[in-house]
Amino acid sequence: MEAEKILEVKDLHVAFRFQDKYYDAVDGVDFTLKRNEIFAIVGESGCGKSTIVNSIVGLHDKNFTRVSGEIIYDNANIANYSEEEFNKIRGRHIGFIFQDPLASLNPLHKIGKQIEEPLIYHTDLDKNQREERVLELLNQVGINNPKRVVNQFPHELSGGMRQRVLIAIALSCKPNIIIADEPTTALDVTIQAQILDLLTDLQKEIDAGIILITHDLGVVAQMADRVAVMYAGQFVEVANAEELFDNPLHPYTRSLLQSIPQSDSLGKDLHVIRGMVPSLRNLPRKGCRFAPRIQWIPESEHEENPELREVSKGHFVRCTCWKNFHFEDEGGN
Amino acid sequence: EEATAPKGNEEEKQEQKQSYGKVGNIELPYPTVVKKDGETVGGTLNVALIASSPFEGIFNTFLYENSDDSSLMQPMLCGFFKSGPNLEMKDSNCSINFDKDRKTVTLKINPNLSWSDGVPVTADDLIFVYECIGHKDYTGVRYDRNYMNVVGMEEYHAGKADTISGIKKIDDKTLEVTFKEFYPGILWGAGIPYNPEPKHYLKDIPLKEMVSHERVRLKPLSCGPFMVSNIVAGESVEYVPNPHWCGEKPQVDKIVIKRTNPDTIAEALASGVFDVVDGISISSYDRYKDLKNITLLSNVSRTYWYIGFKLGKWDAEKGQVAPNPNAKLADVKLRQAIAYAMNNKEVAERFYHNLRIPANALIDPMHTTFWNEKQEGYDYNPEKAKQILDEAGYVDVDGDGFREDPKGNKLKINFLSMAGGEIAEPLAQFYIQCWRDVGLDVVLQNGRLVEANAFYDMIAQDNPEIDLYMAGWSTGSNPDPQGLYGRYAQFNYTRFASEENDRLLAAIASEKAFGEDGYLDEEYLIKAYHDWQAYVRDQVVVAPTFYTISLSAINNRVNYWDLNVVSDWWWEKVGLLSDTPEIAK
Amino acid sequence: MSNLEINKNYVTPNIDEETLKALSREQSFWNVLKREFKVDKLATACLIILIIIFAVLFIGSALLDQEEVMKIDLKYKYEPPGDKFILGADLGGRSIAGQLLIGGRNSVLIGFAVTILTSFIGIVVGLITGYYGGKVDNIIMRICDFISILPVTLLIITFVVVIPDYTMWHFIFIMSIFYWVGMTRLVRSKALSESRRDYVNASKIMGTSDIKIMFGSILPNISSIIIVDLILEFAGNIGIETGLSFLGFGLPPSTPSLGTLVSYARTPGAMSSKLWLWLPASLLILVMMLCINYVGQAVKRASDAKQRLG
Amino acid sequence: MSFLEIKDLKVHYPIRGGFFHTIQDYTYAVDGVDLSIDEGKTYGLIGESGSGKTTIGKTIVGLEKPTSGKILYNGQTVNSKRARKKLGYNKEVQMIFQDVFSSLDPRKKVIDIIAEPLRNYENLTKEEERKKVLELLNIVGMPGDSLYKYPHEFSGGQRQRIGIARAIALNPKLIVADEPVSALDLSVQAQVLNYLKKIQKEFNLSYLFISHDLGVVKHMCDYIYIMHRGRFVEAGTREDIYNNPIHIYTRRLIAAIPEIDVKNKEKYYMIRKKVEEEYNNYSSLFYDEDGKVFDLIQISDTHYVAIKDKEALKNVENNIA
Amino acid sequence: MWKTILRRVLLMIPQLFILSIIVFALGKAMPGDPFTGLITPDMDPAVIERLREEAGLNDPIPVQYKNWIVRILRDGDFGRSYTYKMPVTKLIGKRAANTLWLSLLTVILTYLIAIPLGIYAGRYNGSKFDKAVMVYNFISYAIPRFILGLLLLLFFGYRLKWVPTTGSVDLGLEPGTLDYFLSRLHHMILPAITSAILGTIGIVQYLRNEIIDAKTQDYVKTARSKGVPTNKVYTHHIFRNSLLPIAAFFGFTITGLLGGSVFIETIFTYPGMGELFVSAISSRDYSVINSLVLLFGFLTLLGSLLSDIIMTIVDPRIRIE
Ligand SMILES: Nc1ncnc2c1ncn2[C@@H]1O[C@H](COP(=O)(O)OP(=O)(O)OP(=O)(O)O)[C@@H](O)[C@H]1O
Ligand SMILES: Nc1ncnc2c1ncn2[C@@H]1O[C@H](COP(=O)(O)OP(=O)(O)OP(=O)(O)O)[C@@H](O)[C@H]1O
Ligand SMILES: [Mg+2]
Ligand SMILES: [Mg+2]
Ligand code: NI
Repeated sequence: MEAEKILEVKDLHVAFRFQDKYYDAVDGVDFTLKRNEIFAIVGESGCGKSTIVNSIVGLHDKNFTRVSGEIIYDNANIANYSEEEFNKIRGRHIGFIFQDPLASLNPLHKIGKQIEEPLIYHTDLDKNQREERVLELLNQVGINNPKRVVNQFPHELSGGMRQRVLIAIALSCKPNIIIADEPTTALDVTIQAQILDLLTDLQKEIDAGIILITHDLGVVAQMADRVAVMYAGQFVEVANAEELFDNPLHPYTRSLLQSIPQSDSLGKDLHVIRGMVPSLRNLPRKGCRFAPRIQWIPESEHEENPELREVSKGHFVRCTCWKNFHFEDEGGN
Repeated sequence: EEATAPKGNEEEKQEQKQSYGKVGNIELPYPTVVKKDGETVGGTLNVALIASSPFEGIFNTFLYENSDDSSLMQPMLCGFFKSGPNLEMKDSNCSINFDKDRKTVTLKINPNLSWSDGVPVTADDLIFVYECIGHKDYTGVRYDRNYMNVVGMEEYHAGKADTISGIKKIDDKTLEVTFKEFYPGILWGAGIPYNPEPKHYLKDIPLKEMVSHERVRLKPLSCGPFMVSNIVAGESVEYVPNPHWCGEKPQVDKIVIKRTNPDTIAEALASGVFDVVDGISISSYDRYKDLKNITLLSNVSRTYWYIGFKLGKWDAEKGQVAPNPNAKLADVKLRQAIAYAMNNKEVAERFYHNLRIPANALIDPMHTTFWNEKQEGYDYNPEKAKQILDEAGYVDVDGDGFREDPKGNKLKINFLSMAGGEIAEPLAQFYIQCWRDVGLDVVLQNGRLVEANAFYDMIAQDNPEIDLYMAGWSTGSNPDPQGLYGRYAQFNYTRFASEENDRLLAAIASEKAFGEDGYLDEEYLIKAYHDWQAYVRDQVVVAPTFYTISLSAINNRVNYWDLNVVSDWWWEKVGLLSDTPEIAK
Repeated sequence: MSNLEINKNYVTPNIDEETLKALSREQSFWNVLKREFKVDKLATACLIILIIIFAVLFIGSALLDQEEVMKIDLKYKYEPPGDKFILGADLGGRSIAGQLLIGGRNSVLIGFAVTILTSFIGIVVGLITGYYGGKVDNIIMRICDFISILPVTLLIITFVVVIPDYTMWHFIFIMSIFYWVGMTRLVRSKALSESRRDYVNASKIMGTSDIKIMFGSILPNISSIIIVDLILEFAGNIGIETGLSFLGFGLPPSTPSLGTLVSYARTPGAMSSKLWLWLPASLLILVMMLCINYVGQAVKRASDAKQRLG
Repeated sequence: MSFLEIKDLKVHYPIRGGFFHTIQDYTYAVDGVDLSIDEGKTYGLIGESGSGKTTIGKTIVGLEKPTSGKILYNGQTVNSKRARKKLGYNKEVQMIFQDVFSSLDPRKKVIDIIAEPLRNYENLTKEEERKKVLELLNIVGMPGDSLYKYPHEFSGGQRQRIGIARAIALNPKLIVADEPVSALDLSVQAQVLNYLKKIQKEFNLSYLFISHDLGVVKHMCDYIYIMHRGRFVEAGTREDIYNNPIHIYTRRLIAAIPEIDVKNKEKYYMIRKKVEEEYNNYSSLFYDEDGKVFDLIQISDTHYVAIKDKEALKNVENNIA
Repeated sequence: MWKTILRRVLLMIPQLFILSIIVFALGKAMPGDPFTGLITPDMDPAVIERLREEAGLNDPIPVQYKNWIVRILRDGDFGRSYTYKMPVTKLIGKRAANTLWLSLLTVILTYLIAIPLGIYAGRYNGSKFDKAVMVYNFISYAIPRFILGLLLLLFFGYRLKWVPTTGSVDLGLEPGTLDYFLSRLHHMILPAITSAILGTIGIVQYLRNEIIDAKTQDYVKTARSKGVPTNKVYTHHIFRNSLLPIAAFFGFTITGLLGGSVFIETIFTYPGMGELFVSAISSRDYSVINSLVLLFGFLTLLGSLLSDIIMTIVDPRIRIE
């Protein structure tokens, strides 16, 4: 049975203003999110992952950002909603989990109050009910003594606890969509594992779709149903997780996988992607954006205007260069 | 009523002359009196007290020290004595009799005079004043040589006697005071309390606590036309008519005296905030002089300004001045030249709107008879100054534009001047320029004006740097210059002394000042004063610069105000012609 | 392992010295600053105005004979602006314009000297306490606390009274004694956080001396904040003696200053009818402050990459 | 041959509080560890955040004072600044910092940054100095025109390489690398790791490699120390640790590694849950009542584990492994 | 917490002690004494001498100091004012009350003006309003206090007669009554506004910057992502956090006002401490000067303590144990 689509992003462009010009940080992104699905976006730092999700909930500063394209939620295009309109969706239908749990909690408010806040604006619960719900949420995210924690301040909690609190906030109104922007980058591995497991458990409970952003391919492998690999503002490959890891096609995906230290790489040099990620203002706007980093592949192998194409069911790749891609040291064929 | 003292013919004449605006040869710019006919309406008289800090509010005539407090007490005083033309004591609510031979003074209090609580004023109230001043716990400033001059005072002070033997109560209203020495100062009230204090009201308060007691600070009794009804400490005082006042019924319902800041006084006058501003400051003159809603009154004051020369030191051991014949300015010619070089007229005109008058002598014009108005002063004459210097050998030998002393040494003269007010600095600079114009190298000591305390400290300590200084004296009612120029006077800051000076001063203080009637012998004193004035003029002990004219501003609705020393005016006569003050357009 | 061996394996690449220099200049503070001014027209205008003001003040006052300007001429008492005096004359008939030039220069000098002195003390002391922290910090901060409870007005007034030959330089000196604390606090707090940064640790590991670290590494890194503060403080210090002049304890009268001129406003009536006495000086202060401030803002932006416009 | 030995090192930080910042308590950041370092080897130091890894590193290079314990360099103590100076210790032991960006003075050009140690220890002329810096840049694979750029003009990986160039400028024997790649992206991480390895081979360097990424540590290190709560819980060769982890904390760490193996997702999930359970059940064998880690017990030539006693070890081996 | 406050208070003692020595010595270093002002031709120099002797001014300075300090410590007697002829405590008490009331009103007005201005300027930074606020800020920064005071006084006091021009209260009102209170308020309002206008400068600027800063903080993003209405984001999350440093400066603001009170009090002939201080200096009223300095010092110390306490109350991150 085909799961219900809960979010559809079509040809999304997000541009930031520098001086008087706008530069696209996200350049034509399409994807859909289904109920109960974990959709992961991976890519190097600065490729535009956060920019995408921020535009879904309208967190960009309107004075410096231009969002175009469609973001369809609940049959409406929310891409250019006003702050007030977004406020009706945010927190209630879409929950957001940030990367840095300390900076993301207001240092002056008690934990309980911070979790309660979305309930005030999005539900009809009275004070007592809200308090109950807060405790319930804290229980859900695995905090042992919620009664105490509600009266504590963020700085009194450990990193893992704070991240749990953020999750509780995101889940408070049982949203349809949870956006987790690198939820575990600031944590160490054991805590990371706990948090990710928790997230999966909770998702199942409330039937939400998750957009998970990370740059850790291991995390993706363990969590995601579908994965988009992003490079320089564009998706370069989208596929089911299994498919992607079994049969990575795009040179960028393959290079990334190659550079992970693994048992069989012991004693050998790790694979390195040559060159650098271009900065936003120096992005080549035409042609294959990854081409400069695989210069040994002749230019003719790339498309002039590369597009995302479905190569097998549910597996999309941008540009044609993947067809003839080989690693530099493997020699051409 | 018969409350006011009788007046002589002579005084009446004097008064007339003054009201036409002339004192000696000084033309007063404004009348001394405003007197209008018309129905008065009661109302509140608003009086300004110009003071840069809150007043102390000691309503007691032997404890107060500050002139603000003295102003505040005026409406409460009964005019116990009046002043003669030379500010000597004259009968009023208390008559006074001097007996040179018995060395006594007899005081007789108006039998109708009573305190605002209805208790009559008696001789005891005067004795009370003596006993307080002489008490060993007394920390005020009035226990001085004049009071010690009362027979038995020192014994009483030392605790050797329970009463002061020289004070005798003749009857309830009459008191006789015997003095050890009977000098002319007594005519001006030396050793005589100017006012009684209510013994019945204050006697139970230990003297030490009296000054801070509420009966002194907040609820004083009055024997004058008005009494205090409300006080906001340091800020304002409200007075209402004293029901037991023996004189005329006061015309206003209320008087309010409020402390105010000199900076905005012109605006205050223009807006009618105050009906009366006494001693209004000259710096706003431009701003208020043309106001149509006020009348300006003027009179000379007891102040004179001068340039002093440091001619010696104070010898503390001997308690006398020690002139230094080698002082930089010891040469009288040099001093004359300095005096001639000063363009006082221009200063008076430009800085002071002619509200200061170039001075010619060391007696202030308020003591009109003693002041020698005809004496020639050192009028501005730079040529003469140069000539005198040339003659005395002060010539420029090294060509730097400044004169050297007769021996050819550099002559650099330090000039010390006091800070205060915006005129002080340009004034000092102006004088320096004047002196430099005649070739004298005068510089401002320390390169700046000196704050008042430091100034007096330096002068009193005979700071060796000082050659010249600018200062002023506000003389007492007694014009006797002994305390300022005598050999044994600490306040003789120039440290000038000579036998001739001693002799002339002694003549002023001599018993001969008492005339046949036991009262002052005007003719004798005039001569003595004129002689001394001439001598110090010739010696240029100091170079007098200005006399001062004081101004008062009176709102047009006030019917009667009088600045004359000898006058009939008192607070009960002040009335208001309308309910609201006149306001400038 | 010797250096020789390295040479064998790695050939020094040839690079053009000039391009490198050019590269390095590109990012220098001054270049960024220049760009910042290019973008911010207001700041540029302010800078130009400031330069003009300073030039006029310094050149003008150098051409003037102070003695001549300060000469009393009673004929011209309170002469309104006109032919004789462009900006009118004061009580002593002295040209306001002349005093404005000399006074402006003095005030700028005072502001400058006080700023420099206080900053110098503040920077040295602040760096030391911030860098070493611990006991040193504790002691110095207690001293700073103590200085800040001193009644500065009283002490200054007392000094003014006590010092016999009181000049502008005394004034500068006295002010500096009290005002270095602020700068010390600022530098200390910055140095404190800066010396915890790893580049300082790195320098320590590499055996760089403390002094070198303090002045060679930490100081340049906090310099932009210091410069901004300096500029703003300078603006504040220009009018530093106005208050004291008001109380009568400002500079000696032979040293005209903006403070003295502004205090003329207190002359009764000057406020409304003798505007020429105090208004030019007040305006000069205002304009200088505004300009310095805008320039300061530009500098601030240049020093903080996040706020840069250009 | 160990040239550096650390004996029973303890570093306690005072916790200050209140107005006067008086000492209220201590953080036992490092609480008794022994460590020895041989030439040309890489030592991994893994543990959760806050377990004291950085503190050990900093103490070794002399940035922190040991509360007690000794650091011996060729048999001589180098606890004091003076001793370090005398032995030229600072030249021999260098550090690469966790936060790359903050370890480079933002106001200095690359040439000044890399030349700093040279200026302190070697008297080179300007010309020589530049040549040397260029060589160093070359070693870490940076273009020559980096010389006059500022740190912020480089990417994270490049910055880290500048840090490495600076660290090797004086030909040290040991480099303490404090999480040198954890702030970097995958591809950049690979780059840096490659350089570290290459340089090690060429200069016969030793590394003390601090990280919490077990994959990276596995790739880099010969010998691994697992740290928890300021103490070592397990130490051994790479094989010991990965193939035969004994301590429950080590096991937990390993279980938490997200493997790139989508098909067995569920299996890993189950393992994690199981290890978690174990951790809770057996913690009394590995931690005393106060939660303190026991002393290390040798269980093979190279393998040490912190456990209550031999008996407990047997118990564990039977039940878990 | 009480303990630390107590300790802080105790620490004030040595500070105030040193301050007392300094101020005493300085007072004595000033030329002249309280009786210099009595010099008039009518005055008997012997009387002045007697007064000096009685006041102990002829004793050696250390002895005078000792006597003074002993009297304070033993009897709590701060001496008598020479000018006002009353115990200093009583004199200062009255004046201090005036100044404190004025300061309080000033503070309230300052915050009433500054907070909305700062908040709106910060919230809509770059807008016309923001620019207007900046200009207002600069102008009030450049205008000396006394000019502004005089202008307001002339206009509202004399021209419009809305407010009294002198003093602190009308005559004949019973303290404690509503009329009395209103009259005080009426007298204070203009001086307070003057002070407040000048006092807002720093706060507006600071608040504006804080708000601009806070707007970009992560926790604000979190709040927005929760769907908190924009106004609530400002009131609940931004303002409170931005007000923090201002609250922390509250203590200093008060002491700053006390220090600046002299100008305002002089212009408005408002009898307060600042004015008393200056007149005490010019009349060399030693006991008043000394006591006032100690009081100022004490209040400053108290202010900074207050700041710290407020800080700990409003900011949970700082704890006093
Ligand atoms: N507010 C902004 N203004 C200007 N440029 C921005 C802004 N936010 C992001 N960018 C730029 O847009 C690009 C994409 O940024 P984004 O934060 O989406 O990357 P990311 O993939 O989330 O990276 P990371 O993994 O570091 O979070 C980057 O080049 C970044 O510099
Ligand atoms: N300067 C310091 N003062 C006080 N405590 C400190 C200091 N430095 C570190 N600590 C504390 O010591 C403990 C160990 O810190 P350390 O930085 O060594 O941990 P780490 O293992 O390197 O952690 P991470 O993985 O987060 O870098 C921590 O609890 C930390 O809070
Ligand atoms: Mg991101
Ligand atoms: Mg660390
Ligand atoms: Ni391609």
